[in-house]
Amino acid sequence: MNTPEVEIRERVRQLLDDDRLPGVLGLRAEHGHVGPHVFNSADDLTALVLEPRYGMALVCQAILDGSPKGRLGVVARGCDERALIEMAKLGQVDLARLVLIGLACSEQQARECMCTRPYPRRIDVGEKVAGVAPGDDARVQQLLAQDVQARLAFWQSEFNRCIKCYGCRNVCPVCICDACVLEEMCWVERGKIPPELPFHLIRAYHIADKCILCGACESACPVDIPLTTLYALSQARLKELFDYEPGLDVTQKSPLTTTLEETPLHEL
Amino acid sequence: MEQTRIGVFVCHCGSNIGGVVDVPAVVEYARALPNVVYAERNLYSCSEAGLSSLKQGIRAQRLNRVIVAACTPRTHEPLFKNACEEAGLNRYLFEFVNIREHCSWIHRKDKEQATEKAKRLIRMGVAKASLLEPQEETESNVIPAVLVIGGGIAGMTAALNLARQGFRAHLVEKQARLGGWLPHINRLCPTDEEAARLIDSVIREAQAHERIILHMPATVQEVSGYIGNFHVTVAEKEGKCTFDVGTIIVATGAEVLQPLGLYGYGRFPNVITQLELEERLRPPPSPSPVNDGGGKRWESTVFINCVGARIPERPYCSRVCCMTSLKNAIRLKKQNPAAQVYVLHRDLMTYGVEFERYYRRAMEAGVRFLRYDIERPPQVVGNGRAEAVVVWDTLRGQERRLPVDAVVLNAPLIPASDNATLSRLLKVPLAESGFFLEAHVKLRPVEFATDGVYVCGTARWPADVSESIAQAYAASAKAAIPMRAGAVTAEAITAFSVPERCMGCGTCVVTCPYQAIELRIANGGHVLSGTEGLQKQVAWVNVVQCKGCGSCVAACPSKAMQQRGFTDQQVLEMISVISGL
Amino acid sequence: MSEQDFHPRIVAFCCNWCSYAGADLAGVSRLQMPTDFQVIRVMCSARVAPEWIIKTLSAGIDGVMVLGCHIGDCHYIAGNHRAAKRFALLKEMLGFVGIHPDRLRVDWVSASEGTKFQTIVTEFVERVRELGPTREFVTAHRRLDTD
Amino acid sequence: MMNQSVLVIGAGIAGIQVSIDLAQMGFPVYLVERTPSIGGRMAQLDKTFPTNDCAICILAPKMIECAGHKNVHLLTYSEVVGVEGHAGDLRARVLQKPRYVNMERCTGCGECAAKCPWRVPDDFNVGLSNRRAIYIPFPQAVPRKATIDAPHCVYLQDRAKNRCRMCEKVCQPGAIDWEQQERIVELSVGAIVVATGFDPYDAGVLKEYGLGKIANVITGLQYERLVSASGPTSGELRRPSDGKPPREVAFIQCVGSRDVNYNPYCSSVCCMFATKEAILANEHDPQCRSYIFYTDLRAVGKRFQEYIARARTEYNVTYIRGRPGVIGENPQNGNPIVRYEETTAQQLRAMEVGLVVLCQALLPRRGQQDVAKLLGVELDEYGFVNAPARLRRPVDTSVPGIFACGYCSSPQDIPDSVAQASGVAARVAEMLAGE
Repeated sequence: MNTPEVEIRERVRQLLDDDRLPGVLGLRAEHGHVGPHVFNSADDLTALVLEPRYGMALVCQAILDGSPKGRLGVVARGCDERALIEMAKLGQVDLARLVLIGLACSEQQARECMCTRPYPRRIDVGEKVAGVAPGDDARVQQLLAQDVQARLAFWQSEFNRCIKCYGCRNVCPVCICDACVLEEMCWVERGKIPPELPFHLIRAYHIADKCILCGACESACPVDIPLTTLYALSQARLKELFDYEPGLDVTQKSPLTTTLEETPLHEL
Repeated sequence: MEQTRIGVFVCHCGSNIGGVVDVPAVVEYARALPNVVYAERNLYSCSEAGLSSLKQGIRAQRLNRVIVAACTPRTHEPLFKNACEEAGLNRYLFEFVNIREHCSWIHRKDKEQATEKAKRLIRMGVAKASLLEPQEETESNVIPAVLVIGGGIAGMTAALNLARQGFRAHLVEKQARLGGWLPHINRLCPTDEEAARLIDSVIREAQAHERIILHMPATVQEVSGYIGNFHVTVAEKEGKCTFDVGTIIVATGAEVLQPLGLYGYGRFPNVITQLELEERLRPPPSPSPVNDGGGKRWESTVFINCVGARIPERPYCSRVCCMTSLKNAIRLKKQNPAAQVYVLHRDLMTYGVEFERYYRRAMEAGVRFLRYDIERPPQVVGNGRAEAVVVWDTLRGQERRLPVDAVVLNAPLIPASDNATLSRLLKVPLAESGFFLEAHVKLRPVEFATDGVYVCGTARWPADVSESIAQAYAASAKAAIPMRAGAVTAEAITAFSVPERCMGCGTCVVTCPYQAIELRIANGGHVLSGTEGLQKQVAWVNVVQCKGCGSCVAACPSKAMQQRGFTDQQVLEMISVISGL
Repeated sequence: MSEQDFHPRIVAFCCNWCSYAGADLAGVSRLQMPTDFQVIRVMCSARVAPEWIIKTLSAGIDGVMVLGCHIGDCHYIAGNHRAAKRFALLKEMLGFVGIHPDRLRVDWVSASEGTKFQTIVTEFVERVRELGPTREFVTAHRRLDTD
Repeated sequence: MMNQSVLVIGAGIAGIQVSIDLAQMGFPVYLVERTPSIGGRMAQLDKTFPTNDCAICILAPKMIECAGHKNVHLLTYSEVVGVEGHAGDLRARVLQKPRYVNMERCTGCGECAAKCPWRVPDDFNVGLSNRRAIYIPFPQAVPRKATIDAPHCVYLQDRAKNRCRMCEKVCQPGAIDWEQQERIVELSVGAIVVATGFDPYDAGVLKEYGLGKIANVITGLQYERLVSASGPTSGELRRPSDGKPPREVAFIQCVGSRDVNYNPYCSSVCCMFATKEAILANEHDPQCRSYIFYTDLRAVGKRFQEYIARARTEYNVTYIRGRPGVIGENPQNGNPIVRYEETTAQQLRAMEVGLVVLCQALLPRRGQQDVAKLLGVELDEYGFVNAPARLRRPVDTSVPGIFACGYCSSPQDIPDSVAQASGVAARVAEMLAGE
């Protein structure tokens, strides 16, 4: 049996040669470095790799924005696809211009990421393995078992390491604003490190109905604040309150924008 | 920039405020607040004396923001805003602080704390007032023309009424003739007048009126714009026709359920619908008295009510059918007094004076009534043709077998099949039932939430002729209001977007209950990184449609959306006053 | 500081059409209640940005109320539906980071419910007194900053 | 040229709506209301069917809008006493009753009413509580001004004795004006609108139901006040005899209506308001059961059938087809006992309940005959305004230039009244356009 790499390479070749797609976005290993690359038919596809995991959605957006028309293929994991769907809902990418090569993550990868859905809707390569429900996050459970005082102490000690580098925001595929309230004096005091609670809470609320739990924020955080723990809680609640999950269907509206008739609110 | 000069006027309201709150102390406090250049107290700020003192203060102190600390804005705000305007100050530079209902009246026992609270409230008011900006109420013109969709009795009534008031009325009817259902009806309940006479005279009036433009057969294909300025495209036989109107009235009517498969309809030739009976009863050349076409007089007729209505898949009552049964049952009795005429019904909906009187007339005429239960519905039995109706009589507690020459099925009005299309075109909602959904069931029965679009007649809900006409007039009145004024103005508490901040995510568009926001490619909008000439869309608020709820503002993640008079800055400033104390 | 000496700082966002009118009615009816709250009028409970709540509580205000029209009564068709949903989610998030969810109260008060306004305010002030000042967590946060 | 002003008689929801519409269309409107405040019957209701919207919440903004419109001239505490002329050129005489309160000075603070020692059964609360001789009829009244009820004021009864005058002493703005006199206002208008509304029928006439004899038998309108947050019990459903919340409530439909001995017609709204009241009973106390005794369950409006279905499944409401013959009382606990035939089971039964609500017939307002005589408009045999061309011109009366809307023209619910009222506005505009 072929390795996933080999299978993906074959699929990319098909798209480039048979379907005459001008380019396919994937990861390329070059001189020991791995980074995103748009492969075209002239490229050596053996350089195409799948590891380490790399968020493709923002790269996709940048490429699409850079050329006014034309289609693009992309090797997309579950989180990439969900990110793209959310971005499409928010008018940031045009899904019609993308051809997704669905890559399912392995069990081990899913565990590492605490991923809720380690597979895209259509799997081209790999096998579907079960994800972790957002509420099952061990840290979420542990915190919920504590009282509010203890939770406050925990988050204060975490947030107090924050150096306000905005890394979490910058890598987030669903944080779409150019003008960010976290840089506004009236919402977050300037020149103050660590920033006060609104910095983290406003961001958490802004992505609460969009976060696809890709974990990019936490990976980017230089001081290891467990941001996905905070966001996993809001995803768990979003599911319980509205029976809604971001990133699944581009036609679904966020429950926070609809009436109670359109999306009911379930009591907890 | 002009220096901010705030004046604070604190009202005693006799002893209502003054008896609890230490007003002189509050005035002293207010005088020392940032940007406050003047403070005074009045026995009654709303009295002539109080108002002239306010105006005097504005002029003499060159105030450019005014605060009145008194009672509730819900009743008195217009009064003070008008006074500001009379003194030459933009009315949106006024801020009301409620220290009566929200302070002195509810804290009568603790004068000291009440005084402190009054100070806090005024300080919050001052904080907000410092950030107030003058606003212009936007006015937009209204084209003095209406589009009426539907040429039935409701549509024609509306078009005629508005034409007579001096407006041009475009009447669009999809069929090749006017009149809707009425030309198919024999006589009308409860007056028994001939439907044809009524509808014919209205059709003649509509055709003759110089300000009514008939589009027929024609359908509305495209509508854009908003109250005052709708652009309409109508598809006619000879191609397309476009015109502009200020208002739109939906009078597209309803359809009647075809009861196929119910009670032997379609199986027995002598099981007919009410509408088919109407056709037979209609004068001439319809055969009279009613017979089955073979010449045999109907000696025994059974009407069945609620055919396909008030059942789980169609739970509503169609309001007008009971009366139709009564009317035609009486008619049959008149034509043949010896005939047996039964009406099988559930609840008999003869509401009001006239219909209840009609019900009694039917009983006097010898029409028999039998109450059936939906759990044990009537059975139409026969062989080749209906021979009898077998039914459980709930009031007698026994089964009856009624021999029949004919069975007449009374089926409900159902929503017109093209409602969904029209709903999309006009961006107005349909209710679950499929009829159009008005802005408020109780107090705005003929308006849509979207300004400038109205609904009447059976498009909204089953209604009889006089109800449809009354509603048509009502819709006309609503349409006439902006058209007579020639312009619409919106209170300047509307939302607005700051294009430089907007990412065009559309959250506001989905959230807005009035479809007042759209995404537009706008100059000065957010330009995509790395591209030239390509622009993303940004939110644009149509202030004429915006009602100022602020739902979009709260939903906007970049705070590109703001609300006049309720900006984030203003509210955060008020909050910081309390937190800083 | 004992519970009795503690005068909490509370903000009540009231919508113009129902809850503000209900508060007015409480006044007209001379229903007495604690002085520890300030009403901020907005046109609709849907205008209350969740970020305001976050800001308010982080700024050391001890409790926030958002009062709107009853579901079905909204002057703006369904603004309060949005408010109900936004704050249901926000409450969960507040609790999770250690701000007691009871510090945010969302409720519906009609123009005829002066008594309900009084009851809600009285209960809420009492509850916030029990919870104590938020100042403590705000200053605790700041203290670490200056250490 | 026809006179472009309009006189509207009656300031309930129909009169308010037609006034707002006409005013917004640009016509000067004189709105004459017999009582001290506009608002009419709707102001007395707690909730409205089928959405359970709070009545005053949706009505009060309309009242304020109406009173505040620059084209509307309110004449409250006033009655039309004379009309002459013809369509387009009508002259009306309006009698303004003295309030003994200077409207400019009164701030509506209510101190006078708080101190007035004289108690009078409160019409607004349908006699369930007392108001004072000087009063503001309800908290949201428009205009929010005090009125002295002269027949109940001890000073005005016998000025020579110079008793009380408490209101004058406590009124800080000095608004009490004992010298006020009746005033006649002459109006010239082009059209007149009648919107005088309804009065509930005196259900005491039906002796068998015991209204006035059995404490826990009340009327529908009283029930509205009992469950209203601004009512005499602050919205707690407590029965009159002992103040306890009832566990079972029976609603009797068609009390004095659909009955040739009393009023043969159907009042149109009772099936629905009883359903609403039964739902409210359950909302007040989830244990509470309601029984609605009906003849035909007339639910013909938008979402009405669904409302009834919800009442059945979610709010413990049982519908019983039958008209009770007699209501007795259990002397031990004051419980009414309803005796009835359950017609669908052909059985005679008795049911003991905590409270009985009589949904009595609704009649044209008392005084409608006089108004009709002044205007020369025909009434039908029950006193509703006759519409001779009822199908083609449903809001026209027998007199050109005079129109009618709302309950005074036929039994109807609020949306129908509102639609008719707006319809009248269009008809008036059409007529005054002179085409």
